[in-house]
Amino acid sequence: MSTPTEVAATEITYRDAIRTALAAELRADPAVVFLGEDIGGAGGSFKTSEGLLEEFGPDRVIDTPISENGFVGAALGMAVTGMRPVVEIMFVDFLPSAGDAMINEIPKFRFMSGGQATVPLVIRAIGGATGHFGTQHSATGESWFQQMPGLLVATAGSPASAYGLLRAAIRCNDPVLLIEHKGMFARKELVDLDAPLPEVGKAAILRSGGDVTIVATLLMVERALQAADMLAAEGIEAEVIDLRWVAPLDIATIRESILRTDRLVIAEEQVHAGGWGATLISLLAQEGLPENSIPRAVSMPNYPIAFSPPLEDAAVPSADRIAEAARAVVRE
Amino acid sequence: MSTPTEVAATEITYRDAIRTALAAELRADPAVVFLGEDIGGAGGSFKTSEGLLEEFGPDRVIDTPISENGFVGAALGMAVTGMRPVVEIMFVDFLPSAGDAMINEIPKFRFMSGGQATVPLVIRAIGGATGHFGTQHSATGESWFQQMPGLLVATAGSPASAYGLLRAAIRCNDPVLLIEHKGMFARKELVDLDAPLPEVGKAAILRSGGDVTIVATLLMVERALQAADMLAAEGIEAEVIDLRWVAPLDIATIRESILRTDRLVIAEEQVHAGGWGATLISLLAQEGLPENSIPRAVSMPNYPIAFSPPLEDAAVPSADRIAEAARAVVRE
Amino acid sequence: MVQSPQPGQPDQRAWFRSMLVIRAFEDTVQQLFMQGLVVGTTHLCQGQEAVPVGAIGAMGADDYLTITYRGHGHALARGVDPEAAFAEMMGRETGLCKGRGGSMHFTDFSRGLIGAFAIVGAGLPVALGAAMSAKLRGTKQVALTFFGDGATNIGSFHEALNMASVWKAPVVFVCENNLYGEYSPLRSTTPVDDIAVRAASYAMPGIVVDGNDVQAVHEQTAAAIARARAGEGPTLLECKTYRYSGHSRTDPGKYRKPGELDAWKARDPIIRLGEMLAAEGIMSSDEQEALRQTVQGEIESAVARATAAPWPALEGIGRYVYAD
Amino acid sequence: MVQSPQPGQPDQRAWFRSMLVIRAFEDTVQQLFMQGLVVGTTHLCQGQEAVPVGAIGAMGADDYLTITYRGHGHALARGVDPEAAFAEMMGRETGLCKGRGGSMHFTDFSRGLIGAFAIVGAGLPVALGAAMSAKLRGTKQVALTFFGDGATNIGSFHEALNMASVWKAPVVFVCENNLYGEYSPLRSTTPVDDIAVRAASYAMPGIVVDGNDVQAVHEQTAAAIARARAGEGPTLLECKTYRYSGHSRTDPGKYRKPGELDAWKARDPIIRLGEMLAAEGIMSSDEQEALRQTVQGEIESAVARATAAPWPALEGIGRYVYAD
Ligand SMILES: Cc1ncc(C[n+]2csc(CCOP(=O)(O)OP(=O)(O)O)c2C)c(N)n1
Ligand SMILES: Cc1ncc(C[n+]2csc(CCOP(=O)(O)OP(=O)(O)O)c2C)c(N)n1
Ligand SMILES: [Mg+2]
Ligand SMILES: [Mg+2]
Repeated sequence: MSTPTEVAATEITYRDAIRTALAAELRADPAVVFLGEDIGGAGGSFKTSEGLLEEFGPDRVIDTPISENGFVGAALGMAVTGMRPVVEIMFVDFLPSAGDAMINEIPKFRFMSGGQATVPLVIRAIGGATGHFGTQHSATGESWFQQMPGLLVATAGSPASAYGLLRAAIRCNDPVLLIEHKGMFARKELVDLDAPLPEVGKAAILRSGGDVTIVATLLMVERALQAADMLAAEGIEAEVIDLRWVAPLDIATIRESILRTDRLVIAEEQVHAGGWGATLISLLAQEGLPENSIPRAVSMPNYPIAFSPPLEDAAVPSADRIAEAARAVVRE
Repeated sequence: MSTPTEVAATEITYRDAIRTALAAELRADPAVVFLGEDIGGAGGSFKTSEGLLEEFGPDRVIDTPISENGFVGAALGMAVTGMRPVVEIMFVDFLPSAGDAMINEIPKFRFMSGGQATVPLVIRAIGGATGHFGTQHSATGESWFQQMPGLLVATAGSPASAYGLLRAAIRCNDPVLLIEHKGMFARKELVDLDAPLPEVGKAAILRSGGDVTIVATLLMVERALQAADMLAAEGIEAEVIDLRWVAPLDIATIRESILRTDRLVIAEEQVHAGGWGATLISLLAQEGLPENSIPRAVSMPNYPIAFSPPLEDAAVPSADRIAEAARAVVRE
Repeated sequence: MVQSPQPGQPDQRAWFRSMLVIRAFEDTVQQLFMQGLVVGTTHLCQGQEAVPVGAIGAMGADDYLTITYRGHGHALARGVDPEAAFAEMMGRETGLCKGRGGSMHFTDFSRGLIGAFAIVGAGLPVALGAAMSAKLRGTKQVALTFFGDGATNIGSFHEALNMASVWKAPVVFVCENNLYGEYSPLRSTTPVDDIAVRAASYAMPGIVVDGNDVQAVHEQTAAAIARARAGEGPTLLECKTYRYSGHSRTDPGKYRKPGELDAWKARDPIIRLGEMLAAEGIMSSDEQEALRQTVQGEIESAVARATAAPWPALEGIGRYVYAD
Repeated sequence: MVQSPQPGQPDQRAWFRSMLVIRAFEDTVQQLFMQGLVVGTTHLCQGQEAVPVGAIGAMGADDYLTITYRGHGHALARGVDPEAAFAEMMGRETGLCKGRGGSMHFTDFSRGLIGAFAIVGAGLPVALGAAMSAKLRGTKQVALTFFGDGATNIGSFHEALNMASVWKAPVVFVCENNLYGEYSPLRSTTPVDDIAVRAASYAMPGIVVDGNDVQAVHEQTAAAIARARAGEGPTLLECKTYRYSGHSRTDPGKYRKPGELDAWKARDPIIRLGEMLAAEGIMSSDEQEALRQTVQGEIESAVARATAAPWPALEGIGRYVYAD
């Protein structure tokens, strides 16, 4: 552990943050194994595991056939017999191919057995639009498993977040689905590789402000911060929160923030219906929203993601749209 | 069509309502085919298709192997080449086994092709707790597909609803997932078999009242009506709405109701996070809830469904809990 | 009460006892169901006892297994206490899984029984994972996974066998071909008679064995386990057998061909082993009858204790979802 | 512009032209990608042209096919206009799917091309459904479904082939075994060399064909189609071939064994057919060269028109989700 005076912060990309976290955990614990399609020799479709096969060998970095339900199920078998598997799902959109393992097996396993086993298992899935990958390769899927108690869901909204959340997820004794955003692999920031691991289930306040709370995940975090810059120029101080965990939802942090700001904007790269944004607003509404406070969500429109670049660009919430929503709730 | 004086209403069970609707549509349109596991010779695991093989033969009533993703995908292939397939998924919990077909293929098909095809396809899935079927056989799954624009989702809250919605779904040119509740197969009511088909996307007001709106689906409809009886005895008049369609959500009907009652209770046999109840509350909150109106949801607790009968019974919302929530929102 | 046979050591007396326990257990479940003491659904295995007893008898104490909703027999063959099994089916706190799982989810990590799956095919990848875990940890453990003929048509079967072969995983795939998946005869859903032919797609041995012959099941399983333990990879073992009762509680079994049930009852695995034991002087028919009665008594007393056991407390309803 | 060969009628000149179109198209896509005119991802099929051209040439005008993300060649072989194909890859309103689908979703119902699937294995069940639809409607149509070697390890492959056999569906499963799934060599994910052996699990014929020999592909596909049309059920056809470019735009193909690419280029399907055409006096090498240039010109002008085509209007963004 580094002392405060010798901070080990390095500027790394989101991609490297993931690779570095994987390497650190593979090094730290022989029970950790990593499996997925083309992760070994090829270093991963998005090059998030380059060099891992070379360092850890084929017993720890395992290439799989195209058998999502099979290898996610196999990871469950590993997790309950003493290993800590990390599985890569190349695109979030392939999670439904592992639907049974993700929905019926992994989240319910410990419960059904009456607590006989824990399931220390991480599923890393790469999602998100803006890459023009088309209708079947662009989902964030961040809210698909909200109705499956037992499964934790995290989202990596920055390089530091990716690094910390992945390490925390691997050390967690419950199954964690970690969503990474493929539009962010080249993002860079200073990351303290020796910082204490982030707390499971805790949102992060990235910017403080008293006028409006903006809650975001993944790429929307960056856009929310951009919106906050625009708003600041107009005299509106936005508090920007990276939700980080879709399950469990850190309602306490959000509640505390809107008690101060009275205003809530959700920025989400997903359809609003059935998403964490709707859940958050509903939970807060059931507690009683601040008087005259009307929350607002900036979401994906209610249709599939188109390939065509201008259509895709128009569908994904922009910093402008987020700022506009913030202005509207402040004005109300 | 019967004239008003000769109403063809017959008392039938929920199970018979489904069978009768299937038979009617198989009879009406040669393009309709029905496929699923053990639906033919065995008449369905829940006997919802008894006699259909005998009447329509093995070309129209097709037993499938245990291959959920395969036969749901095959139904898609049928739907885009001139047939109107109806697929039975024996337990809602097997929908994840067909995850890819349900999430990536069926809802997006028309869109990805730029509108070249329509997808007239019905997936009937049998769900719901109270039968002590255990953790992997008790989900309602009614909200699992809210984030998949393109797919309509209906829920059958009574025999009449089951009959009407199934027929309407089969005649709809978009894919429809229809959820039936296995705890209701023996329920009986008068059903007018010749009534006009219910409108796609339209909720049904089952009981009018000015004090509180209760929105429910499936088994919760019955329990909401029981709660309304209890409340009436106390002088509280509840309006009970069977939501019927989770997608699209009939926000107009609900909005109109709470403008009159000022109070909203959701009764749902599902975890609240990620469900239609949360979506509904969020959408209404974004429009501005009536002053001092705090909505409340009565939902499944945040853990998997246990087999043990007392644990299962305690988890599924009861009429008492619904009534209690209604009292609370009226009091506030 | 039930002693699990020594690994690898054929112990015909123990097999006989184990099969009697399973038969008595399943017959009793059927009655309890009629009486409303067991609720929900159950899937019984009378007639198939030789498969769990023969195969599981060949396992080592540390080996793993996964089973299905039709798994009471396997759990008992592995040494699970019938009282804990009954209590689980009745949803009691003293049940194997504290009543949370029920009939379809008998799980006992203390015996390597790492899961019972109610989703067809779901146990195969999990067993593969356990086998790979053993291989990676270098423990020489082997995993067995039991499933039906119908399960060989779902994608997970294919994915698991393929990966197991590529990885040379120490896993044995035990298919209990009882000729039906629910109410559908094998050939209405499967274009081959012998499931074992499917092994060729995965370049692994596929072996057909008489699933009503406990000795044969034992020998073939022992051989497959030995191969797996030696690092030679997986085997697909198809045990031909038959279930006497319907698919689940509500099924009268009308889809059966006339005479089929009787023909299979004539090959009953318990009677066959009993005749052999008597003929070879290992256990007389009087001894067998006495044992049957002892077992029956044990089962009855297990039921009585399970029936008297407490329900889970409502306060505990949210437990076991997340690690403590 | 491209004429689809007459069904069942081997037309070697048309095959040659069609292969040239595909090659020129794919080479151009690669360039456009470098120039940023095509964005997202693409999966090219240079080297594999004989499979789509030979197989699709054996189809009738009303027959169905499903393809994959690596499906440009199949769409062109089926007669799709290169301009509409380019426009689709550029996301233009004039694209085959109005720009909504992109490179991975070439779909053309007017030609029976009922879907291109970006999820591995997803097209097989859909083609099976179309085949069953034809069978139930009594139309005598057949469905072809194209997929890769890697796709044979996912559950949908298994489920689709099994059902197709049980139902005797008029479907032909065409596996393009190009030895790699993305960056993984076949044998690192699949324990057999010949995918065709997997047909035995489904009691259907499994046939290996030289996928770089357009004539051979054509003949075997024609035979499989004839069997399907005659009600004799499905066939698994394995075409051995090789892709010259990487898996997708970003892949330099470093995983290849040294010399492998060159060895396959020596068996190039276009060169082979060209040599045969010249040798048999059907088309001289001068004629071939002239044709190549004509085709190149056509492709260039198609690109020019596609590049000039309008983007979809933002007002239309919500269209085509629900039936009108
Ligand atoms: C994915 C899935 N589909 C369907 C079912 C319903 N179901 C339960 S058992 C069964 C038949 C299984 O047959 P088989 O594998 O032969 O096992 P058996 O019951 O004969 O032991 C079916 C269809 C299920 N549990 N899971
Ligand atoms: C279910 C699923 N898993 C993974 C992928 C990512 N992926 C796209 S193509 C591919 C390789 C497919 O190999 P193969 O079937 O041999 O076809 P080829 O690309 O060689 O034509 C993979 C793994 C996917 N699209 N779908
Ligand atoms: Mg069976
Ligand atoms: Mg390939």
